[in-house]
Parts: sequence; C-alpha cells; structure tokens
Amino acid sequence: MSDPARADAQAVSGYSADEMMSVAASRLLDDRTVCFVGIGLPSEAANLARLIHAPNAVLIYESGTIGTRPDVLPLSIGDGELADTARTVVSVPEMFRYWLQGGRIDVGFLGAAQIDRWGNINTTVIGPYDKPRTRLPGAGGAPEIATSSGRVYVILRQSPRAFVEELDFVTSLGGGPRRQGLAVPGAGPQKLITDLGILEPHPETGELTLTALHPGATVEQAKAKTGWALQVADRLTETPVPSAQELEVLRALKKRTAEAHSGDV
Amino acid sequence: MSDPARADAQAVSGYSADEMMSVAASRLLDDRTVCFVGIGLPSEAANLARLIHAPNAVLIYESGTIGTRPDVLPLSIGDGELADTARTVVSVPEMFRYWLQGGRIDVGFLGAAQIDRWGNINTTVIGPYDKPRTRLPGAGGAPEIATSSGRVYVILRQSPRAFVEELDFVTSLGGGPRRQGLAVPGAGPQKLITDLGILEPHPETGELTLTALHPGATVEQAKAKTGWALQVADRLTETPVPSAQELEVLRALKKRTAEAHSGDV
Amino acid sequence: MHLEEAVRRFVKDGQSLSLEGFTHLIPHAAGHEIIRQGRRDLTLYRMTPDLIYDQMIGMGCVRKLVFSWGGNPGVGSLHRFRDAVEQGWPQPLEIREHSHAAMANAYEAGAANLPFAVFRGYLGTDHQKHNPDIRRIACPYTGEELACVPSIRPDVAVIHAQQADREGNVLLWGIVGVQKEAVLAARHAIVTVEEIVDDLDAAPNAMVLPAWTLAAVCEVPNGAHPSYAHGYYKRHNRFYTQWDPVARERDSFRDWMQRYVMDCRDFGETWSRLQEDGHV
Amino acid sequence: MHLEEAVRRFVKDGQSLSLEGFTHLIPHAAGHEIIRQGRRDLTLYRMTPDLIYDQMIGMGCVRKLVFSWGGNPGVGSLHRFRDAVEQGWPQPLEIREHSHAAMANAYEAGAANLPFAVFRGYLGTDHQKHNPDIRRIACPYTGEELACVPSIRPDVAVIHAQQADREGNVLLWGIVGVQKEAVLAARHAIVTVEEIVDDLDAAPNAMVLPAWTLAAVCEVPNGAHPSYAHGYYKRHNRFYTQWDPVARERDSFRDWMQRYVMDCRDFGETWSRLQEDGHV
Repeated sequence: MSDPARADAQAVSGYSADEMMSVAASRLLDDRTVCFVGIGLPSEAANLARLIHAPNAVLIYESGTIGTRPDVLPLSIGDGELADTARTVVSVPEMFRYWLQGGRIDVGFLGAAQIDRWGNINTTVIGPYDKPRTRLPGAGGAPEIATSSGRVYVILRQSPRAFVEELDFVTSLGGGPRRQGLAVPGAGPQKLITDLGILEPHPETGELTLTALHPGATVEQAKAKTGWALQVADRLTETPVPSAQELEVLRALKKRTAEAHSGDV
Repeated sequence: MSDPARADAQAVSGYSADEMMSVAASRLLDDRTVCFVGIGLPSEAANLARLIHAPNAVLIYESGTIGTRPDVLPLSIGDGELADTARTVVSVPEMFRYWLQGGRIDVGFLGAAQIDRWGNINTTVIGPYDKPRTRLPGAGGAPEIATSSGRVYVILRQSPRAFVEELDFVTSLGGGPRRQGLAVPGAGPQKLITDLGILEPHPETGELTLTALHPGATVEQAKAKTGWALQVADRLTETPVPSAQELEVLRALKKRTAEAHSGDV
Repeated sequence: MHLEEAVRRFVKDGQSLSLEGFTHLIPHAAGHEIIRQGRRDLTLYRMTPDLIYDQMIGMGCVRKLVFSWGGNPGVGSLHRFRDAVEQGWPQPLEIREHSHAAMANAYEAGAANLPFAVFRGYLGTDHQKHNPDIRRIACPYTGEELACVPSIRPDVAVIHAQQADREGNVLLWGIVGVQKEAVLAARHAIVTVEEIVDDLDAAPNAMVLPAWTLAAVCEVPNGAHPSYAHGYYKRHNRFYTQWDPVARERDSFRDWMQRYVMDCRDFGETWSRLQEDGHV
Repeated sequence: MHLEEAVRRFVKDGQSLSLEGFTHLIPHAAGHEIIRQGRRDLTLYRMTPDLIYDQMIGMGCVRKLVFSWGGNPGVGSLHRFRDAVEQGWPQPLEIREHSHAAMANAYEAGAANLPFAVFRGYLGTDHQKHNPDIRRIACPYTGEELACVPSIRPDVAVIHAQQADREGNVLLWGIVGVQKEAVLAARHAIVTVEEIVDDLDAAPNAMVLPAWTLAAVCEVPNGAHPSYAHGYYKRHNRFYTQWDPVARERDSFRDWMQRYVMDCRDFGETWSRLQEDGHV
C-alpha cells in the first residue's frame, strides 16, 4: 500500500466522476463476498474491488462462470476470458437454479436504464409497452438477481432521465410499497452508487436517500439530476477521494481492456 | 458367423436354462435401440446383445452412464467399468429428468422379485407393508422406467413364488386394469422372458400369455411354475436354441466377470 | 450432412426454433442458411437474441420472438429488432418477454419433458401484465406461491459446438449456456461444429451430446463467427461494433445481407467474401 | 479440518443427514466417525442405502430413513436394516420410501431452494398408500396431473470426493450421483477427499464444489472403502460379499463394529486394523 497522504495528493490532482463512481462502488464489496455481477459498470467495480482489497471476493456472472478472475473486463456477459479464469463453469439453468435461486449470492450488483425512488429498475421499455418510444434490451437476469441475492447494489449515472418519478415498466423490484407483502428472500437495493454520491434506503420509509456525496459534488447538483424530490440524510458523509492505488489499478484495468477488445478475431 | 447347423448341434449338446433365458432375452434387443438397463439379468442380456448382434445398442444405467460398453458385467449399478467405457456420464438427477423422463429410452429392461399376470412388479415387500415377512430392497428406478420407457422387457425365472396371483405391493406398473385411465407415456411390459419361455400381453386383454417355449420346456411346466392360471397362446412358437456363438460369448463374458469381481481392492 | 440439406430437411415455415448460444458458440452460419432458404413465419426462442436474430428478423423470417435480453452486447441496440417492434418493419413482430431465470427454467423443463417449470421469480415486476404465460402456483406442502412458466419445447434446436466425432457425437466446453437443454427439449436438433475429429477425447463428465439425440451434425468451420468457439477462435468484438451502423438503416442492412448471405452459396462463401473485404 | 472435528462441530443428535454416493465415492469413513461419536435420533436420506447406513442403523444412530433402494449391491439384503424394519432392533426404524426418480428430483429441488419437485412418476404404484409425502399436482397450462414430492434439504450433507486444493475447492469425477445436489441442498456440507493437491487441474465444466459452499473439507485417504474412488482404487467387491455373514447376526455385527470402528481413534486406525487382519 502506498502512503495515504501522498496517494490522496496524487489522486485529487485529477480523476473523473466516472472513476470516482467505480471506486466508490468497489469499496462496498468486502473480501470473501459472493457477488453476482452485471455486465458493464458493476463488472468494472467488482473487479476493481477484487484487484484491490477483496482478492477473495467470488465473482459470478450469469453465463455460468463461478469464481472468475478476468484479467480484462468482459465486453459481453459470456466472454471467453470469464470461462478461462473461472473456478468452474456451470450451465445457465444450473446458475439460475442452484446458485442464484439457491440463495448462494451475498450481493447482486446491477446496472440499470432507469430507477425510481424505491430502487425499482426499468431496463425494458420507455413509453407504452405495446408502442414503445424506446425498446430497451429487457430483463436479462435482473428480476431474480434483485430478489434472490442477499442484498443488491445498483450503479448508475445520475440524470433526470434515469432517476425518474415513475417507471414505464418495472423490470426488477426495489424496496418500498411494491415490496410490501411479497415474500422476497433478499433485502433488495441497499446501495445506489452514482457519479455524484451514494443513496441508501431510509431506515423507516425505505426511500432511497442521499447519504454520501463524492468530493466536489453538491446536494443541489444531486437534486437537479434526480427526477423526484430527492431526500437527503441528516448526516451526509463525503466519499474519500480515490487513492493513487485505486486509480492506478482502475486505469490499468481499463487500458488492458481497451487493448484486448480492439483486437480482431 | 459360424455355420448354423453346426452351431445348433454344439449348442444342443449342453446349455443351461439360465443361459437359454439370457440368450432369448438378448435377441429381443435390436441394434441401435436405446436401452435403460437394470442390474443383474437385464444387464447380462443387454450386454450379450451388444456383443453379438446389436453393436450399436445404446446401454444406459441409472447411475448416469450413457452409451456404456463394459468389458465385464457390473456387480453394482455404479461400477467404475460403466463410467470408463461410457460415451458420457451425467448426474443422477439429469439421468432421471432429461433422459428417462425426457422420453429418450426405447426399452426399459427390468428384473423383478415378483410379477403378476399384468406385468405389475413387486420389489418392495412380501407380506404387509408395515410388518413385512421379507423386506426387499425397494423401488430403485423401476417405477419410472416402467412408465417412461417406450416399452418394457422383464426377465425373471419362473416359479410360483415369483409369478403370483396377487402382489403384496405394486412397485412398478404393468398393463391391464391398473393401467386403465392413467396417462402413461410408454407401452409397458411387452415381453416377459423366463427360463421356460416368453410371455407377451394378450392383444385384447393385456394379460401376459405364454407365446414361446424354450426347447425342452413344456406348457405343463410353465403352468406349474406360475401362480395364476397361465394363459397360453394359440400359436406357441419354440425359441431357437442358443447358437455356438451366443453361448461362447455369454460364457466368456461371465468368465471375465467372475474373474474381475473376485479380485481385491 | 451438409448444412444446406439439414436446414432444408428439418426447418419448415411456421415452426418454432431455438438457435441458442450464450455469447459463446452462437450458430451464425446456421442462421444464415435459414435466411437464405427463405423460411417464414417462424417463432424464435432465445435467451439472448443478438446479431443473428436481428438478421433473421430484418429479413422477414420471424413472426414471434420469445426472449429475455435482446441487444448487441457491449455495443447497444438491435436495430432490426427495434424497427420491427417500434415500426413493424419489415413486418410486425410479436414478442413474449421473460427473465433469464424463466427462460433457463423453461428450457430445463422442456429437456425434462415437463409441461411447465416452477421457480422463484417475477416478484413485483410488470412482466405478468404483458405476458400471460407467467403464472403463479402454490406449493402443495407449504402453500408458498411460486412463479411458473410453460416449458420450451421447440420444433428444432440449432446449436454450434466445437467438435464431433465420425459417429456424430458432439462435444462442447466452456460457457455451455442452455444448449444441452435446447437440444434435448426440441423435436429435432441440428448441430454445426468447428471440426470433425477421430476421437473426442472428452474429459469425464464433459458435455457430450450422443449422436442418437441429434438430427444432423454439420462441419462448418468458423460457423459461430462473430461469436467465438472456445479453443478455436476469439469473439470478434470489432465485428459487433461495426454491425451497429450497418443495421441502423434498412438499406445498408439489406445490402449487407444481400452480399454476405443471399448471394452466397453457403457459409464458406460468406467467409471468403468477409475475408476479401477485409472484415475478418 | 480433521474429520473428528468436522463431525463434532456440524453433526448433532436429531438432525437430518445425507451421506450420498451412488455406488461410487460413498463416505464410509465419515459414517464411521458419526457412529463413533454416538450420534442418535438421526433422519437419514439416501437414494441407495448400503453398508454404511446398515452400520449406522445397526449401531442405533437412526430414527428414520428416507430412501429409494436399500441393499448390498450384487450380494443381497442389508441385514441390520431388515432387522430394524422387521424386528425393531436395536430400535424401530421409521421408513419413508420413494423411487429413485423421486429422490433425485427432490435433491435437485433442494439444491434449487424450491419447496417441492414436480416429475412424471409413481403412476399406478402403491407408494402413495404408504408415503403421504407423495402427492399430485396439476399443470396450470395443460391440466395434466404430475407427481410431486417435498424437496430434500438436510441439515448436513456428507460426501467423499477425489481431490481438494489447499483452499478447499473440491473436485469429483466419474459417477457423480446426486452429490452436488446433496451438498447444495444442505445447510452444511462435510467433504472427505482422497487427497489434497496443489492444483485441481480441473477440465472445463468439471464438477467443482467451491470452498465457500462447504463447511469442512477433510483429507481421508481410502475414506470411501469398500466403495471406490475413480482414479484411486476400485470397488472392494470381496468386502461386500464378506459383509453379508458379519451383518447377518447381531453379535457378529457388534463385534465387528467394536473392533473396526468403536475401538479406533479414527479411520486411519480402522484401515490399519483392516490391513492387520488381512481384509484389505
């Protein structure tokens, strides 16, 4: 580990909001956690955690790869790299039956297209279902990741188009009123990591509430980029800036990834 | 192939009723048939068929071995020899779900402790279930082999204790009245091969009827060794005697088997 | 068997088909052959419809799509799929939408010859509103309510695998997805393979599909391209990226399909043209 | 972890246990340890109870047995099992009897965290008369009637495997039975292995149980004897034959158990005595 003071000095000298977001998300993943990893930002954060402070985190992708340790980030959920570096590869039915539904997952790590104040997620359609303005890819594994994982983390850049008052389609379940009375095994979304800060469910209402701001971000910014009346915690913490090590490892990972994926057959 | 006349001459010169039974049973298995094989007599007959006239018969044992070609007969349903010589080995849940229940089996080949005139089989208890005179091993795979296989062959030495008027327990289903109204995928027992002859379901009543006698056996013997009033077909055929090749291959198989299993660790 | 013959014999208008592959081993060559033969009115199943389904939809082969995630992985939308859903071009596309868990369970139940699958799913989501196939069933012992879906039992399953032996036994490894389930759930299965070998040399408990479970095995090297075949070639990521602008416009899409599929005798010719034009 | 400690920590009186193994990899050493520690009032699950369950029953560990085939394969009856069922010695044994299909499906459902399993089974048999767990369920789509059974979710699963690495990841191969399902269905799993190795060197898609799914991994060479461990040693058929007269009489059974289990510190000592006496 490098000297923290020096590291901070280096770090502050320049990092992007996206880097802060990935670093903040990565810190939430403890060592030895079993994490069901979505492709894209969740995969970036989970692997960063694994490379920094959680070497024994168990990363599982829905393509059937268990305990995978990719050297470069996968572009798709089923890249060969995930199989090559996995402890074992199982079939997709087994993945969803024995491992996710089996209750073996501590943390489900998801991305999203849209989210509401309860952590409900939409990745299906914008507009009416039968005549959509935008047809999104659909559910994938999210509906059952959201309910069968012990808890759920979501990572998503904040914007009024993404953080909406009402979803056109609930692809996967959050907390709040919708969850009432449903026998959901898991605790649902416990962290929403954005490029501005971190939201957590209010202990009483379950509404996602701003509990941490990243350095430089303001409550006003966060409110402006949220499509509902954002609640702010009484005690708002500031996310520590990325350390030199965090930035170095993240940038190296992304560099390796870009190089690997630009390649041909 | 050896000369048939000479073969017959050799064969008649001496073979046991058990050998005749295995040979007669083996002849019923066509090449390329997919056969779910019970341990013991069915396994002996099925492998004899494979070594003589059905080299491409696919033998499947419930332990998960598919397309197995054992050099010696297995003593248990899960002998290592079955795995070593198999095309592939699957888990036992997969075997029962995808392969047997999946409708992939042409012939289920079963043994039995007791059988009735409809081909219902008992391998569970003699006497009352809760206070049995003899506790038998139980069902194993038989109940679903009997119903999910395209058709069923049963091999069993004939005796009044084994061929009974009424079973104390129906472990697996035959034809006849019990089958009425049940949505059974398979056709049920189509052949019952004994040490005296072959029984087949009557085309109208479904009752197992003597349709063939092995050389030297008589209708009187068959009736005496049957615990119900045995029906005899109008056209009773005689089983051809074992050929020299059949006897030679069967005896070599049993010799290899005895040698292999007498061995220590 | 030649792929052209396999498709001609087993794939008919109006049937239900699964061309499966979870990123890995996607049967592109077989999809091209179905397009080339002009099959129409198909119901397609697939957990992760991507480029090959986009092509089949854009070429008017498809009436209905049952799926759980449709996209160009790591790149963006399937433009032909979206055009069909949003604009009805070249014809309206009926969709029936699931989660991965539902589809995986439905294939598993299909392989097991069951009429339906039971699982813990769809809690609190909107899928049921738009998909009447999704229902609830009570556990006969605990009274617990669980989700259920009809099993998937397609007329024809099409997959790509690494190897077959001369008898037609097929071996696949790496990310195996739902391919075994799709094959065993279907009435007929067509498998394209990278290579036919003398001996599969399969590890104990490897995924082997015995010859007698398959309707046709066809040797088609590179037949999964631009997807990958573990041990043979990597995923052609650049192709996926370059597909995006091609598929975005109807004309450029049709031109591409004309040159690389319709005007080709078989996948070998497709491959030659892709090489000629510097795409591979 | 030492097997003695693993059993002491995870196996308690009154629990439900699965010691699984389908002819292959039967966890005899672990069964002996449970007997030695005097566990009582156990509910045992097993598709194919054989010698080790016979021993546990005869030594009075077992209150209830859920099974689908009980015998000494290729030899005959389990005499201690029969004595318990027929004569109630050393104590009455409650039995709940299934078919293999039912048990396999029940384990599969247990691993999948479902409360029950649906399958095509028990058509026209007498099992339902004596086993209230067997019920019928209607397909919500077709109305078809299917069989169902409660899933198996034991407190502890115990299996034997060929290898573990130093982190405790376990590899097994050959006839793998329902062992993976038993482990994943259970609250805790104890695995004995032939050997701890530096690198499992597992084939793609091999059956690996990750360390974090297991409560304890214990190195016990020969721990499946007289069953076999594919790649290590063959089934000891002579032992099975010789067990028959030993188990037939209560006294000879007790004497055997005293000498080879109760008077031994661990399985290593059992093995030494078996060697000493010329049994292995």
